[in-house]
Amino acid sequence: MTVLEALNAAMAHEMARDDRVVILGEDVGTAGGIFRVTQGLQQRFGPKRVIDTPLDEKGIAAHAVGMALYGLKPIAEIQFSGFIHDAFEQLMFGASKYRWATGGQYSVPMVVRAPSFGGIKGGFWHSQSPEAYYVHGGGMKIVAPSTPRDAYGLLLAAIRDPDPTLVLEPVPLYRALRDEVADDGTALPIGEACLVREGADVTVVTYGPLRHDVVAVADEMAAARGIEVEVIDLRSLMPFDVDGIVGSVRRTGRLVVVHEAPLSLGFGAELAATVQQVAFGYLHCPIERVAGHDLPYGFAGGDEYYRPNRARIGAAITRAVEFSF
Amino acid sequence: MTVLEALNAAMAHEMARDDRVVILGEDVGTAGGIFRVTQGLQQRFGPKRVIDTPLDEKGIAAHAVGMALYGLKPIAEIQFSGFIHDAFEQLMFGASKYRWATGGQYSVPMVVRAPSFGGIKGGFWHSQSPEAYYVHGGGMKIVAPSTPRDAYGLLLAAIRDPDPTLVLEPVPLYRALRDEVADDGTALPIGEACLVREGADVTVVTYGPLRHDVVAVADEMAAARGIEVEVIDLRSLMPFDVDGIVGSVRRTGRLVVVHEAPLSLGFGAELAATVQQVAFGYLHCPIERVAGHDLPYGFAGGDEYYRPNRARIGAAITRAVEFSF
Amino acid sequence: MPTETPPAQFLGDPRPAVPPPLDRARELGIHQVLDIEGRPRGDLPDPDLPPATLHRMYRTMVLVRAIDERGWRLQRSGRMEFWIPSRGQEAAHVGSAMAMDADDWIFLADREPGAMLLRGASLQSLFAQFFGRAGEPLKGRRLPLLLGDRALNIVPCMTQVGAYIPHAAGAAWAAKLRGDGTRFIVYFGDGATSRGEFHSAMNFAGIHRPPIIFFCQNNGWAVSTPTDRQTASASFAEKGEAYAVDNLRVDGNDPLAVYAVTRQARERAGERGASLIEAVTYRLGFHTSSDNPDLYRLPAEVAAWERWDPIPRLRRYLEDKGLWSPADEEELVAQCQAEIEGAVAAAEAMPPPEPGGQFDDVLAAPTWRLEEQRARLLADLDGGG
Amino acid sequence: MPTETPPAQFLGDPRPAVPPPLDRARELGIHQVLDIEGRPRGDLPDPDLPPATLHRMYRTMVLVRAIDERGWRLQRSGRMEFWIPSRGQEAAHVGSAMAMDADDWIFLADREPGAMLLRGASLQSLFAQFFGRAGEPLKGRRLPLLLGDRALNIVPCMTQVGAYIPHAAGAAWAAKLRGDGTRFIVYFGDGATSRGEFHSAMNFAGIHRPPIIFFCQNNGWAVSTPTDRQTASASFAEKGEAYAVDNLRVDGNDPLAVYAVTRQARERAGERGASLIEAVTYRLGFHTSSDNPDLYRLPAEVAAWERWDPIPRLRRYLEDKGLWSPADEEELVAQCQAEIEGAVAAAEAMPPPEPGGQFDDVLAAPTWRLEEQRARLLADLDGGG
Ligand SMILES: Cc1ncc(C[n+]2csc(CCOP(=O)(O)OP(=O)(O)O)c2C)c(N)n1
Ligand SMILES: Cc1ncc(C[n+]2csc(CCOP(=O)(O)OP(=O)(O)O)c2C)c(N)n1
Ligand SMILES: [Mg+2]
Ligand SMILES: [Mg+2]
Repeated sequence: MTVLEALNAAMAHEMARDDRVVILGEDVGTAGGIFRVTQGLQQRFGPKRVIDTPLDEKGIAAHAVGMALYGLKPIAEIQFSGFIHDAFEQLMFGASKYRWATGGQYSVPMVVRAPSFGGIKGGFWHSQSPEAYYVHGGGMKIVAPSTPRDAYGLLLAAIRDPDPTLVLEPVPLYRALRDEVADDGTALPIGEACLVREGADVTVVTYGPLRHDVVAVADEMAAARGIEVEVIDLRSLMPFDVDGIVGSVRRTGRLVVVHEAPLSLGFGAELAATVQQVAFGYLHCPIERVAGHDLPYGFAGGDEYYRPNRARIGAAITRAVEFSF
Repeated sequence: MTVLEALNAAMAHEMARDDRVVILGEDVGTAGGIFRVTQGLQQRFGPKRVIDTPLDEKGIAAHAVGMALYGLKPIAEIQFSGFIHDAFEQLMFGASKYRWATGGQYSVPMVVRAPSFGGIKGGFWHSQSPEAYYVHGGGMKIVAPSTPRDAYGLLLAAIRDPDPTLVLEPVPLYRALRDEVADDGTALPIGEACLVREGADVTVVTYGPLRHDVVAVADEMAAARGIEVEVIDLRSLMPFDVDGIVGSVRRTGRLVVVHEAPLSLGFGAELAATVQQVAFGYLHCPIERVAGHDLPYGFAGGDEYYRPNRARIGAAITRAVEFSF
Repeated sequence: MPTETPPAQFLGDPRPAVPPPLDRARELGIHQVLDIEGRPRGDLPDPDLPPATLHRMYRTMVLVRAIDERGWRLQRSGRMEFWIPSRGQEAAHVGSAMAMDADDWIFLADREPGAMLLRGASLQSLFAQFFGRAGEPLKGRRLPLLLGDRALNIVPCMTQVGAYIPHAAGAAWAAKLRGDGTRFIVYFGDGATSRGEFHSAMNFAGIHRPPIIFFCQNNGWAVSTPTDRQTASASFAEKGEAYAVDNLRVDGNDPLAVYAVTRQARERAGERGASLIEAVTYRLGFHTSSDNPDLYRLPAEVAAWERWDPIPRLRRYLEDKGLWSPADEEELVAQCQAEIEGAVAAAEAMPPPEPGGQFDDVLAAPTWRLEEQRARLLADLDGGG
Repeated sequence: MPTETPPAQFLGDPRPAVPPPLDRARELGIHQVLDIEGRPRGDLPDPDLPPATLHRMYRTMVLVRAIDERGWRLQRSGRMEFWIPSRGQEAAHVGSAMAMDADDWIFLADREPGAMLLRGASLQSLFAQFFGRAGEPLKGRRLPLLLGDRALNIVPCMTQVGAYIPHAAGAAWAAKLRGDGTRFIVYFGDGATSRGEFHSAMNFAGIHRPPIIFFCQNNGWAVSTPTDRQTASASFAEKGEAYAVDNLRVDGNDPLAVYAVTRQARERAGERGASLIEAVTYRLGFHTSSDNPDLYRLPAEVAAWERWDPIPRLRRYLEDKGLWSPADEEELVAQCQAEIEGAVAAAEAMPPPEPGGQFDDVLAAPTWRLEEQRARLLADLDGGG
């Protein structure tokens, strides 16, 4: 399956199993979504389960909150994560706060699917990585699968989760990869990172489509220079797998974080702040962050020069392994 | 002057000097704002310069963007920073992006005044610290004054700044402090921290009303235990005074960051990530973060147990100075 | 049409008193059962409610008023942090909440304590909420008057004015998709109609027809902002037209009219879907305990509205029907006082929330980080300082 | 009223063809100058524009069509990343943009390249924008067709549909507060009316009356979503009533009607403030180059709308007036082709943006962090692995 097929299969599986699951969003029904992730689902489950909405992201999120309060398990599609911001208050200060604000009485088991990340020459609004905005306030889980298998397992987990979950889908990988995925309804636990590649010299933590670039750089460095890079794909950002990361850093003594979102207060900031504390005595060098810049992702050139490219990833790894006081 | 009087004086000064400055927001006119920060300004400058708006934070922000595009210098008041989230997209992906997205042709010289921080038993929505959400995407400046003098100088600077600026006003200090403030139109440069207290043993970086709690703890620790704490009030969060902080940490070798916003991806994460890199060899202990928790600021008990209290600040400083491998 | 800007001489002064629209109810299309004296002479027929129902309505309104007065004094004397008055709006929310069935869902704003009472909330649990006690349904986490209780199918609002309107509509839509007969009502103010969520909820509702009543209490003000600075449309009800949502205006100080139109909207909700009801009422009290209404409105305006006070109006109706006497009134007042005093004492004595409890209910199961934060807080409070 | 849900047999199939509302223009209150044949037989009087104006209008529409066809082919052949067709909507935007004065401000959506042409933008600068070249006014930072230029008082949209509507209204309000005579027009689609910012802008505009025209191009679809899934109201224009904003519907494929009503709204803007104009038109092309309209609409629907194609309609009007001949047409087409080919060649040869340039214009002066990021990027690209 491709990532796209895996996402579609996960929804179909859960909709068949649990009639509380509904999908809503712009163009998700008749057209099956602009990327076709929901293709065929309205035909199969009917227009009461797969609902085309007005062009109103805030309204989509807010109505999904209400559906979830009543006991449904809505999956809200935001057409591109660049358009999720209108729903920011609804998600971070609505969906994510009901359980706490009602003393645990009401919950909001909704999923937000947000096609994310760059690499499709889509310019700023079609290439965003909004995860950091949804970590800070609490009350929401966040996953970012970057293989078909992870996409299947994590979307299933998100749908079954009793709390609101944001799923950042890797747009540039939708049709780019194929995995064997057993469509057997097995969810992946949220919060577990994936050790993609072992290596003793330096740990690189990443997530989203860049995982594949990081692995390519790691292979290249091993071949060309004998540097062994351990690559961890976080997969879940909230909560994140602190033990997995810290364990690796304690072995390698070096950490590079790679993501597409802007540097300042990007997810790498939290990782660096956490790891420098928990693994203080183990670090042989400062934690390096390779990230998008603190500016928008440009149309012409953004895929090459905004998004961390292999040159930048390689340079940071080199800085880490060659560091000396 | 109190903080409140200083903010009022800064606006009055600049409105008299520059007729492009206008104020808009809920209840800012006739009533002078629910905190009375804009008291008397509508009487003095008329209803075309101080405008009561509908109850619509997104609308307030969005209209201010348009006013600024045309060449005015709007000051938009958000009644409490807990209600700024509806304007998130407008501020972070509208106001903050126009200059870049138009190749530098259009700019948005607007100010958003957001009464912020806890300490007034106001519960979650009246006690928020939204700064982190506005750092990540870029294109916006952020200041957080916590004395009358800083309030005057930084609000003036914000109004004069050619880019959008978010002013986090310290609600619990509005009437709690008095400074001599010369109402002479002198702005404070955005981006300069304030060295509040010198000390050789540990650096504590903070901002907002907690600055005063940190100083109290520092004085106490000096008196009781001879520990000399250097206290830096950031005042500007975007950009922040990296040289001032790093210089201090290089001297003390220890850093504690204190803020009210939630820990995860709070501003302390960026400070820790930056400092561990720039001052790697100088750190004698991990950087400590004392912050709000990753949950809402509660009504009953929030001021004592959500907001970092002196016990928690003191404990973190102690951990830093007593750290050993 | 609003005037473009207020005349200069009133800048910073209270607005000249605006007469209650209820004085011209018929002309303005504001439906009524009762006239100002409580006589059933309005355009709507008397719904002829059974005496027990009328008594329940009246007693609840009187109890709400008594709670409001007691709470205000507790706040003023420093025993309570905050207060949100409901004075003057008793008919609007009691009349409408009574028109809903017992299992229907209610989404509250913050001036509708009567809805909780009608569903059987105890006075002690209300005051425990006002005092922020750990033992109230919301665990002391919300400001006084932001009420709700899952056991009563009442959802507390999320403080951002209007932001929860589509939550109610989404829940109603869900019930419809499930084929349930549950109906919904959501309360909000005139100010809330300016927010985008009002637009979202109305727009979706026109298309998808959830069984919900959008109940707008137009009480003349949003803090210091009068309705003609909130919108230029002649009424809030007519905004429904932009979405093909049924709508009407009702005298919000006429509990029988409110009851009748709400009941009718409820009954049609299965077939017609949503309705927008604008209840024209007035906030006789302060916006909140932090407000100073003298800055923006004149006593004469409030006085004109006192004439329309819903409580004496309904009392006179009951008296005219021979359903109420001065002795009943005396007994009711005494009973309210006694019950309230008992509740205040019991609630005030309840313990406040524990510091560690705040970490509960962030998620169904706490993350490692929340557990770490809880442990750190408790350790620091223990040894710190 | 929309049907509650589409009949089951059409699930996932294209919607049955809906006839153009223009077929019933008079009944639906859609104003026209021209009938379907281009004869001035509508309810509005012929504005009797001078020949030069009419020629400018027609030439611009033809040039827009030619640009659209060329751009589409460039995208399909892989030379351009993306395309947003304007086919079918030439009259709506050219007619309205021409009705504005030269210094008026225009806020664009993404199907109005004619507005740029009317203000004198060169074809080369347009194609440079489509190719994302550094030398175009927006420095290659925006997707093709997200056009704007400060020198022309044209503001490019912010990609989030509808989010910029209140920016335009705020700018207009500012001009009014300053006492300037500048007028404003903002373009958006039917889908954009669902967003909260439409509500915000209309609500503020009803009260504060900025001199602006809210120009809604109702082209029948928002990607795959038809208008009756966008709102239940019978028209988009009538939404203005909820805010006391003047409004009307016009035949968006009738450039003379569009011109006339826009001009009138512009002339009244000083006194009456905002107007909402719904131009009823149709997107004949794909939503964008990434779209597949076969999934959701039938060729018969498009064919019915081709009958209302604004270009032959205006041409017939001109011919009837003796202002246009087949020879003129031939010459114009040839001229458009030649100019476009020259512009394509010149624009394609322009250099793309430099990596370091992206750090400019984030703020008026870059912060230390941006300078650090720029330096790091350039160093890594230089020496990197
Ligand atoms: C989004 C938001 N903005 C501002 C506030 C502060 N505030 C609380 S109540 C209120 C006025 C509400 O007016 P209305 O909707 O008419 O309700 P009323 O208070 O009159 O019952 C305001 C501005 C808020 N709670 N939420
Ligand atoms: C806020 C937002 N949501 C979704 C999108 C993706 N999108 C781009 S155009 C469009 C449809 C717009 O419809 P309409 O407003 O009718 O304009 P049209 O494309 O028909 O000209 C959508 C959903 C977007 N750009 N912005
Ligand atoms: Mg009100
Ligand atoms: Mg459209």
